[in-house]
Amino acid sequence: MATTQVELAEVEASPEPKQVINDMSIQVATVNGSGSQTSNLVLLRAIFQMGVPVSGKNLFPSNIAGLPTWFTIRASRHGYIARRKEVDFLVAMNPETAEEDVRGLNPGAAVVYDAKLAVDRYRKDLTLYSVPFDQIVAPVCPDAKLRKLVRNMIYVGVVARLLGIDMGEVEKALRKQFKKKVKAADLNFKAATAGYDYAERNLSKADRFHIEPMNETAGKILIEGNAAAALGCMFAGVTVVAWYPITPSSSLCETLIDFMRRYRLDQETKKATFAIVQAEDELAAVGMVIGAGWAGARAMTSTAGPGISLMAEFTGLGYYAEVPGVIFDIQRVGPSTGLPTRTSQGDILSTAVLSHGDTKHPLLFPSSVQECYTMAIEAFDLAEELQTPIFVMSDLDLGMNIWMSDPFLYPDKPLKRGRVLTAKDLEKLGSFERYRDMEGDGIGYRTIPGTAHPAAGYFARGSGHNEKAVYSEKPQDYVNNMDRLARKFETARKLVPGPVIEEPDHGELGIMAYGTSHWAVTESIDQLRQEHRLVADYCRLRAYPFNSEVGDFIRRHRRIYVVEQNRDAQLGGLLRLELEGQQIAKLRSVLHYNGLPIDARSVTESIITQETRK
Amino acid sequence: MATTQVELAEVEASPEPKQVINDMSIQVATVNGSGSQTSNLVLLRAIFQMGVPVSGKNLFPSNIAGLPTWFTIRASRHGYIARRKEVDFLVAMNPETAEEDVRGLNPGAAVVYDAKLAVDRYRKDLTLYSVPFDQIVAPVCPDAKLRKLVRNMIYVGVVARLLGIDMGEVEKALRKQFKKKVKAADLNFKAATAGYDYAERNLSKADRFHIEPMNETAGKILIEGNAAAALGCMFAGVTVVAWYPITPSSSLCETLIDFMRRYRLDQETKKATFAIVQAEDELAAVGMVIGAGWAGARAMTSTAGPGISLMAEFTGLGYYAEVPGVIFDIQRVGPSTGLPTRTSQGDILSTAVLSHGDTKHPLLFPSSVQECYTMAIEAFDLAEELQTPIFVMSDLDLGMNIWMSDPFLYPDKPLKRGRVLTAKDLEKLGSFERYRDMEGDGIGYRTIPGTAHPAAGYFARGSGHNEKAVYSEKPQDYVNNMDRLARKFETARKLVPGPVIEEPDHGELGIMAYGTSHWAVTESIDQLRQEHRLVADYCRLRAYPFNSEVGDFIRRHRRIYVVEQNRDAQLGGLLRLELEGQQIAKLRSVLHYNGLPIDARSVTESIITQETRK
Amino acid sequence: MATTTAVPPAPPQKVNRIGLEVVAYKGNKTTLCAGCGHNAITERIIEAFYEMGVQPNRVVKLSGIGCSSKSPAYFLSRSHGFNAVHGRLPSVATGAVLANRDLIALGVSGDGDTASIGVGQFVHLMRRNLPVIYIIEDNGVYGLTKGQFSATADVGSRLKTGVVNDLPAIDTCALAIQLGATYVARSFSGDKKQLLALLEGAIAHRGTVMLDVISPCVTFNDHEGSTKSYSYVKDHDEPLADVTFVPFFEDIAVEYDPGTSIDITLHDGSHMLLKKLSAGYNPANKVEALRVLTEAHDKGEVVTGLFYVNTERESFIDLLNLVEEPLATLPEWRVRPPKSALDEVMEELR
Amino acid sequence: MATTTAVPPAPPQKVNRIGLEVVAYKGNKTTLCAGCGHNAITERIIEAFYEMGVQPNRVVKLSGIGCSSKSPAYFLSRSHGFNAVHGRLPSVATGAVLANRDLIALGVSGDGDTASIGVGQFVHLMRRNLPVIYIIEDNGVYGLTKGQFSATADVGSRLKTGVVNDLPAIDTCALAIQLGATYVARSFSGDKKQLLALLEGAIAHRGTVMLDVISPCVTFNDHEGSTKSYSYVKDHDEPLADVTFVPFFEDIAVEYDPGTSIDITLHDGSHMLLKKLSAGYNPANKVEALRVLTEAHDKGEVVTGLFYVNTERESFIDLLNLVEEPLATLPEWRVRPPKSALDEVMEELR
Ligand SMILES: Cc1ncc(C[n+]2csc(CCOP(=O)(O)OP(=O)(O)O)c2C)c(N)n1
Ligand SMILES: Cc1ncc(C[n+]2csc(CCOP(=O)(O)OP(=O)(O)O)c2C)c(N)n1
Ligand code: SF4
Ligand code: SF4
Ligand SMILES: [Mg+2]
Ligand SMILES: [Mg+2]
Repeated sequence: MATTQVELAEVEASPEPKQVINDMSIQVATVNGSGSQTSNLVLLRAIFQMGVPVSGKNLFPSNIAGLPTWFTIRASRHGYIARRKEVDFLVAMNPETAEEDVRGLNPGAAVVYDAKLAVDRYRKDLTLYSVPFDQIVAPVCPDAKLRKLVRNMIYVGVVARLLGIDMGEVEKALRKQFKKKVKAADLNFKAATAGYDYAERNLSKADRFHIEPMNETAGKILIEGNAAAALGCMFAGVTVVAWYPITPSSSLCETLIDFMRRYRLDQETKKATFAIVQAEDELAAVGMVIGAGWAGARAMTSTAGPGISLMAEFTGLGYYAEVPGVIFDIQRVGPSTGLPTRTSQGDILSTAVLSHGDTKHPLLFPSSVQECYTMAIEAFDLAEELQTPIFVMSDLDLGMNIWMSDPFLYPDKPLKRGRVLTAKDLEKLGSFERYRDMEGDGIGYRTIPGTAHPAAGYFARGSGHNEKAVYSEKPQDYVNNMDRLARKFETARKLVPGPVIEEPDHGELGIMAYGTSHWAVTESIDQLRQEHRLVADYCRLRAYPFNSEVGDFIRRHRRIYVVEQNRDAQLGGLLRLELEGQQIAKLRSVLHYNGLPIDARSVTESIITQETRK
Repeated sequence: MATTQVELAEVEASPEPKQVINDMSIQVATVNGSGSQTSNLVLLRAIFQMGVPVSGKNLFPSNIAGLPTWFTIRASRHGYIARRKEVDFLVAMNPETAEEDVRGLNPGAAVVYDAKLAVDRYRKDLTLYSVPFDQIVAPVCPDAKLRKLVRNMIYVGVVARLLGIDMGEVEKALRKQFKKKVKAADLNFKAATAGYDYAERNLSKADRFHIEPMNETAGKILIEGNAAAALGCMFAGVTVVAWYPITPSSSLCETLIDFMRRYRLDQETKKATFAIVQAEDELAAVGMVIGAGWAGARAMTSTAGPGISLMAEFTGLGYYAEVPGVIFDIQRVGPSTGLPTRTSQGDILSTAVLSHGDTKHPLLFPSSVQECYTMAIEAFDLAEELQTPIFVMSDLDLGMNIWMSDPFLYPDKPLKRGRVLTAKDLEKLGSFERYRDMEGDGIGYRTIPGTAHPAAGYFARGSGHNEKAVYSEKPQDYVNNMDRLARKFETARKLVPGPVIEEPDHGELGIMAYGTSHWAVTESIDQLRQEHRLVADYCRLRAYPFNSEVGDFIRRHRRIYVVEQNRDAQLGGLLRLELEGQQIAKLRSVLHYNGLPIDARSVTESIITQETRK
Repeated sequence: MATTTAVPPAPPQKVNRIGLEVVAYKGNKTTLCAGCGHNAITERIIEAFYEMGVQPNRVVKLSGIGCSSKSPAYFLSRSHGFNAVHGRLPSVATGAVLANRDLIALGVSGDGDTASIGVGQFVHLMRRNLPVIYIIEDNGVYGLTKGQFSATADVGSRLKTGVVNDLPAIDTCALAIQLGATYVARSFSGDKKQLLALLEGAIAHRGTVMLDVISPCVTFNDHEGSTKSYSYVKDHDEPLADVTFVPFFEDIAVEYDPGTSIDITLHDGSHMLLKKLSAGYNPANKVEALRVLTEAHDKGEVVTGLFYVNTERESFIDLLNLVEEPLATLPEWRVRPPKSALDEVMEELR
Repeated sequence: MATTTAVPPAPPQKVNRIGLEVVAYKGNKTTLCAGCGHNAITERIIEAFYEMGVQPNRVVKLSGIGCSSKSPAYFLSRSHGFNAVHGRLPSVATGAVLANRDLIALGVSGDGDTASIGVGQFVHLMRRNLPVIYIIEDNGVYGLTKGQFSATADVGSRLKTGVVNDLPAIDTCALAIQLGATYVARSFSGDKKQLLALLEGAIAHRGTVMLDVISPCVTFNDHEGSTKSYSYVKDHDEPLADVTFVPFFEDIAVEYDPGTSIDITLHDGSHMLLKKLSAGYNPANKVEALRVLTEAHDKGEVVTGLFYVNTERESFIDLLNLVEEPLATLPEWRVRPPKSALDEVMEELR
């Protein structure tokens, strides 16, 4: 944050400039299946290569082709990468939404539009650039079939020209995008250039927005959260993966398959050091994870809300039989099928208590692609150390959108495989009791099936059992076991990643958030200070259960705003389940749940209204 | 309570009498599958017929035959029917557990035991009655195959003789038990008499315990909660039932089948006015309920924890597509398979938020067989009024044990079918919007498939939709819909049964409980006053979400003890999710979770220790 | 539009026998890919219900989740519809039909929705022989999640990503026959005549209809090497018999030579004529049907047509001995027994 | 105890070929009803693993929920066991075998556990041909929940309560064959010789074994009218072929007349000899197997024996091209790629 704050200080000083440089959001409105995704990524990457911090949010429908989609690129010299509500520069390609898109803009915004759409009908207070895409594309691409795709590359050139994006960077980005497909790259670059030339010849710059080179992205990478998580899983040494396709989770396992094929085939034999299975459904997927985890493998699955609901029974078994496993929930909008292509943080409360009976699960909350990577690794360690299923609660915004990040670091610690007794150990011990609390932390010792020792075997079960893992209905056996599991959960409290607290000014106002809400919150904290002289401390939660720092942070403040992306204030709920009444009395909620990634302005406005009400 | 209190007052006065009359618990220790259940019910019924308040708790294993089971009959002239920890009078028939059973008794207890077991080895401070069952049974029952069963009827006679239970009542009870099977009844009564005669001739009464006629059971009935719920469902006019067998829920639907065959076949045609389907699993069972509820039927299913977990995805659909349905959860001990034949209140928190996304469900908490009946009826009304799944949270103790109760009253209100538009209505209206909030209470109007009007049809779905039930991904449509669902939940708050508050003395101490914990709490309240001069007010919760009376009750008290039968203080959790910090600060927990029904003594002890700590 | 009855094609009629125009059977604009097989099936469904003169209000459309499961929104918009959860429309359909036996339940599923996550409920739906028309729009992939293999993808078929399927396909028709469905057929989204005839026969049948329709996914699975592609099916489709349907309200075809055809009479009296192309195929024989399917399956051939039909077996509704009226709308006096009943029970419990 | 090899019964041996006594294969005392068919199967399992000289530590026992699913606690107590959730042992077994390909996975399920709630996972387990021995202890009822019908109860069978089953039974063997299992048989808990031979063959087979064992429930389903009762099976059991198993570590039987038997060589080299009782039955033919089963099913007959065996089809382990060592215990250096790999990826993302 420090850096950002310095920059901001200076921004405050200078008055709102006539020219807006490297601080805008560019929205492209088209239909899905039209190949616009490529064009948009080229645009984003070109700006990124110019050293300007960027972020991209893809708003797409839950079907395969022909419905409206919007891609928003935010360039921010301050390094803000949260979604921004206002659109400064619109590329209107979709007849269906053009009018609405244009009417939604603020005065002074710029619009590049397909001449056919004649959107100049709708507004006079905008800078409007009409472009006859059909005429431009024809000569570039004789093959009519390809035109639909290439067409979209033209606006890349137009926008590049209007905003001052270097065509050299565009070409570089484009060739990176098309990798080995040189022909396609050439054709597309031709189209981009055609757009650029057209703009140069026919459009005179009349808006305030400019992209200029900076040096804020040197060495950084661009990656989706799901790919980052997949990398984490590979370097965590995952060996058994069972999954069932579901948006927005599928790309995690699909990317993982690619990585594993590249880096996890045995050098000599070219055989796989992993098994990845597309299961028949989520019940089977998590069942395979439980079976593999019990048999000693690092096993995982990835899904979204509906899959989590189907995993309820099996995760209760995992909790009670104490089997390690990692479950990614790339959250989308519920309830039920909900909005499969929109983002949310709506699963955390029901997942924390997923399954009947007194069941509880640890949850991890990655807020960046970097944490998708590191927490994937931590999740496997925690699962085996705690011998229980661990849920990594990502979301669609994090998992499927492309994020700028520092490169990931190679793990500096070896794998933590937890308490496993080998045949050798058993030689010494003679025997063991699977569910005995030898260390006082609630965690027992386990053996792996196949361990060559007569005393190795034990019977795992979801029914009542004693310390020896023998079936028991004895009230005291049951109570002892449940109390030990409660102790184990207290141990989890200490092992899971603690909160990240930023408390420069020890004010009376505190903000709590987790996951992707983080980016809107940090920006909002700046807005609060700059626009309202309101200083807020910040506690970013990274896992459930919460450690003592969380309660302490609340104690140190008068009012706490819990910012999250769901209707029912679910993190607030988890805090309420664990904290003292005095602390709970301080909690207030900032909720954002329309399916779009949360933005700073919404957070700021909500806090200000509640503050003025206080 | 009033009556009880009067009685107690007088008890307090008189010193602990030498003779103990109509205030004892009798435990029979045998193995399951030995037919002892019949004997125990005969014993219980005979005492009941003598006008003495009784309750019976069957503690049985999760298998079919050959494992230890304990049946405890409590006779209480004060009318206490909660489980009592201490056993006064033991019938020891099981070699496997005899020693443990006998060693567990308090000094002065009485034991009738199978001579072969020679339990007199273990204790000198008990009144021991040795009975040579094998010798007695032989002459009574020449057929060796039957002996195993008849054998158990002998102790009925012995106990009757020793406690002074009228053999006339025994015969009456026995004949009632065997209904039309006269031969079997004769044989068994012969056995009982043989036992009685043996005792008369060979055993001289040496213990303090006596059963004497009273007049406290006149007009009362004996029934299991599951049978009571089944009756409620029948009189609620249920038409579609889909279930999957699971302990302790199966007997609800099985009893329902019997009742429906008797009273729900069409008079003329003898055809069924109901469809009861044994589904392939719980996902299918609840799916059928959703399908039937959507199509306008009163539909239900019944299950236990594991089934509830499997219903997570579908109940989320029910919440979001707004489909009525009634789901009984006869709670047993979890997590996972847990202890299938033990009781618990461990599902309520996870069920309240069952399914991913922002999903919430109303829960009803019956505490008596009477409420199993009345709340079954209310549940169907609520489901159709609120157009959402309603969960009735019973438990094994309530569902499978036999309870004394006033007879049930015939419903005085007609069925409440909720807001349904007929073809006639549509004629007038011309059209309708399924999810529009016409009345401001969040509840829309629906049509039933098959309604003969061109405008009747609409498309129900678990994906995003607008007021017209048309698929929509529009952020505002989604938010409007979710806000209306939240409003609907506020309406539910007013419609579900409110708490029952007993606040004779407006003290500073309050107790909250729900379901079967009620009986231990009322007895504990008497203990607290009599033994500790501690006055406690009582708020019995009957449903979630809670209405305003609940918060008010807490506000009026300094300390609130929330009594429940689970480890994680789940009702406490639900209260925490809804109340203000100041109120939450007053909450304390009394938790009982060893799988046995909670008893007053445990509650009293826990409260006293916490009070002295305060 | 061509009707499939024997009478010479009449001039295009404005309304059907219950006086409705074809628009009454249409739905919203499709949001599926242009050229998707599912859209062709949607058109046949509209035609079939129009031609059979079914009252749209009597129909309920049910589906799971998938591109295929979206299609009920694109036909019969006057009918009630329920887009349930993934793979579990059978239970929802069962509940609906039990609630109201007068409904004509049409379930539209996909191969992923049915053969993967949904196979458990599928098995038990087939077993009960509940009156439901269950259609699988079968493309061998998960279209909506961008083209992963489903359990009906044939061994050796290759995705655009290059991934090859090495697990045997589940033959949903063979399964349905073995489990007790009473009208089991396979067709191809591109075969207008056969598909329409099979759909009309399905509407007339009383019992569980299982209709597997090969429906190429032009976006993810319509290329060489995919046995679910147009080209492949066109080449490998060997129709079992030439199916023609004659609604009971039209006089039975005369010019058919009985020698070359079997005439099946369905519940409502309509007729199904199978012109015997493949020597002596008799759709009443389970064993034979299974043989044909198993052998074709091993040869990688796609046999289409009506494999098995049984008009004798009792439906689940009959087995449950339900009253004639819909349970959902029985009046209170028929579903709430009198006070005397309660009193009787109370007396027994004393 | 009688071995089923061709060599004349040797004097009762104290230890097996790996030097273990039979006690090493026993388990805890059963808590099932006296006379329950499941107990008889438990004994055969103990015998089979003892005689085959399997190292108990290499075996994993998996089950769902039910009386049958309790039985793994009553044998091989040295082996790891996992009593999973109801109907879902297939996925747990799959995960375990993928984690450690050296394990011999033995799944014990019930007819309710398999054919009702579990049929979805059952279908997909059979399809993958994962090396797993899947046993159904089949009594046609839900024993543990006190005798409701399961999906394998035959039409017309009657419960003590008088309830009659009117839905067709699911034939788990026919299903398994159709779906791809490579060793499919049916036996009877009371038929010591046949069951033992089939179990030993199962242990030698590499692929999915599906063994449906009729196992009467003496408490809820062992009376006239129940096709799963001792009496019924004894009367209606017509063994398909006389099965004999010859472990590979014993020399192949000599005195068999090859003319009257088929000799199947299993993966470990052991042999399975089928004496042809029923004319020319050949367990390599799917169509034939399905015919026999479907016809017997319709006649209400119980055919026992080895219906289908295929030693050619690749197992799921082969298809996944796994390294030879168990994945679960691969050392860190083999499962965490070097830093260079990460650097390479990071470079691509710049
Ligand atoms: C429980 C659950 N898991 C996964 C998904 C994601 N999903 C949506 S559609 C689909 C597969 C659809 O395939 P298919 O049924 O063949 O339909 P198609 O799109 O091919 O027509 C999946 C896996 C879901 N919606 N719900
Ligand atoms: C999810 C779930 N639903 C229901 C049950 C209750 N249940 C336990 S065993 C069983 C059926 C067992 O039948 P089967 O598999 O045939 O075994 P059997 O007892 O007959 O040997 C059922 C329904 C459960 N344990 N879990
Ligand atoms: S993706 Fe395939 S299945 Fe889906 S709509 Fe497009 S073509 Fe049809
Ligand atoms: S109830 Fe039936 S299946 Fe269960 S143990 Fe007893 S005999 Fe066996
Ligand atoms: Mg498909
Ligand atoms: Mg069974």
